Amino acid sequence: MTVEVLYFAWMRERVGHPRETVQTDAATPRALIAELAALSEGHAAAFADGAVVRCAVDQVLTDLDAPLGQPREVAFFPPMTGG
Amino acid sequence: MTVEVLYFAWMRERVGHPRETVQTDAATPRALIAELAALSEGHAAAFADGAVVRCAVDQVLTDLDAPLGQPREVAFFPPMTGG
Amino acid sequence: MVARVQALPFDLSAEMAGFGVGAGAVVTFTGVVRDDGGDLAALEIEHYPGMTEAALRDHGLTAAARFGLSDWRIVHRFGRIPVGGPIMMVATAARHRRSAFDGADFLMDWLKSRAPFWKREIARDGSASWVAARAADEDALSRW
Amino acid sequence: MVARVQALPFDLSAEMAGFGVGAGAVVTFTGVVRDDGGDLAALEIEHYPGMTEAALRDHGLTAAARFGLSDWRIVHRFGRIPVGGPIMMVATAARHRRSAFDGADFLMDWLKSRAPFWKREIARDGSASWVAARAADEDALSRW
Repeated sequence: MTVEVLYFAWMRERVGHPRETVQTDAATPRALIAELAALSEGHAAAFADGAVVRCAVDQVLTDLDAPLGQPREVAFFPPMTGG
Repeated sequence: MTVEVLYFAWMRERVGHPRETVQTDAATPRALIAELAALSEGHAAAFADGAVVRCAVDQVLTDLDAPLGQPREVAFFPPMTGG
Repeated sequence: MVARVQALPFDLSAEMAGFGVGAGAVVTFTGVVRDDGGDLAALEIEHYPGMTEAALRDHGLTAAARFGLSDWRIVHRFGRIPVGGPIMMVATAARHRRSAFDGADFLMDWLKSRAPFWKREIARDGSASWVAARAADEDALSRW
Repeated sequence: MVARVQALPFDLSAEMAGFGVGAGAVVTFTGVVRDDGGDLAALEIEHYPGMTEAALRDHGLTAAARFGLSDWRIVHRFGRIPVGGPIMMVATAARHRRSAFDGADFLMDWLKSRAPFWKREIARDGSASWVAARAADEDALSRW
């Protein structure tokens, strides 16, 4: 499937761009991360600490091990710091 | 001693006036209440339910059984309902 | 660091001008005359002139020390206040939100049952009745 | 019942005009850029366009149902905000003060660690560093 992947904050900086279109058959966000981390050194650096990676699937916060389904958009980002 | 006694809210209404000057040797607010309650039917009605009487001695909230000392002003009123 | 008792309405935005400069967190509470059943026309609030402002100020200082407030403000009205009108406000400023929230909460619990104000409800037909103290307010104060 | 994300500053008094009519208790929280050590020039806030407003609205509705809020408002800025500038606000209205306080408190705990915003500190010398999430914020959320 074709998925739009978005990055925010320092993960965006490490990857080097805010979004990209990828082809994937990943079953979970965590499996998608493994594929993305292999794309470049920047990607690897962005995902180096799995403990801090947060994820939204089609703009809904989602656990990294939840079924990915057929999303249009998957976003990865560090823990939020709003308010 | 001479003490200015003040009443508020429905205790003021029952007594019939907002303040009066009394001569007393009461040792505590509770002893002063006993003297005041004997002054009139209105006073008796104001102090009929001792459980709801609150007191300030020289404008500081005070327990009914605390020593009265030599105050200038003693106020009696029902439980406060501010805010 | 302001405690004020007044008959006139207050304006929240005017009260907040210059309030808490340098703080990271500002909390305000405003109490308004609520019409529960459609019968209420106004509240009439009596207070203890002389004692009230001093008591408010003392308690503001207590809250500031206890919760590390960098600024605080208490404004409470007396006299007749129609349904929908503002009764009182507190504002607190602190470095972090927990202090500001707790400071405002504490001030409100105190105001409800220790500040020398008494409310009377004036119905549309002109009849009046004193508001009874709520046990819940006394309980709330025991939290602190 | 308003959730808004914007670059421009907001004005608390303008936000509160007509807010919570009929309620007895109104609470507001305002977050401001605090200068701790004198080195900070501004915050720069990134967000997730598309997701952010929907997430704020969902959570406002959740809080309204849970705490019985008759009105609520969330405004959060993004982009560059200088020291002393307002970052965000929430307002809650309810019949009684406990609901209004708890609703605002709950919304803030959620915003701190679940709303898609990321803060970067811009120092006076131009250097920038992302703000790390605080464990205390995560703990605060677990209260609810």
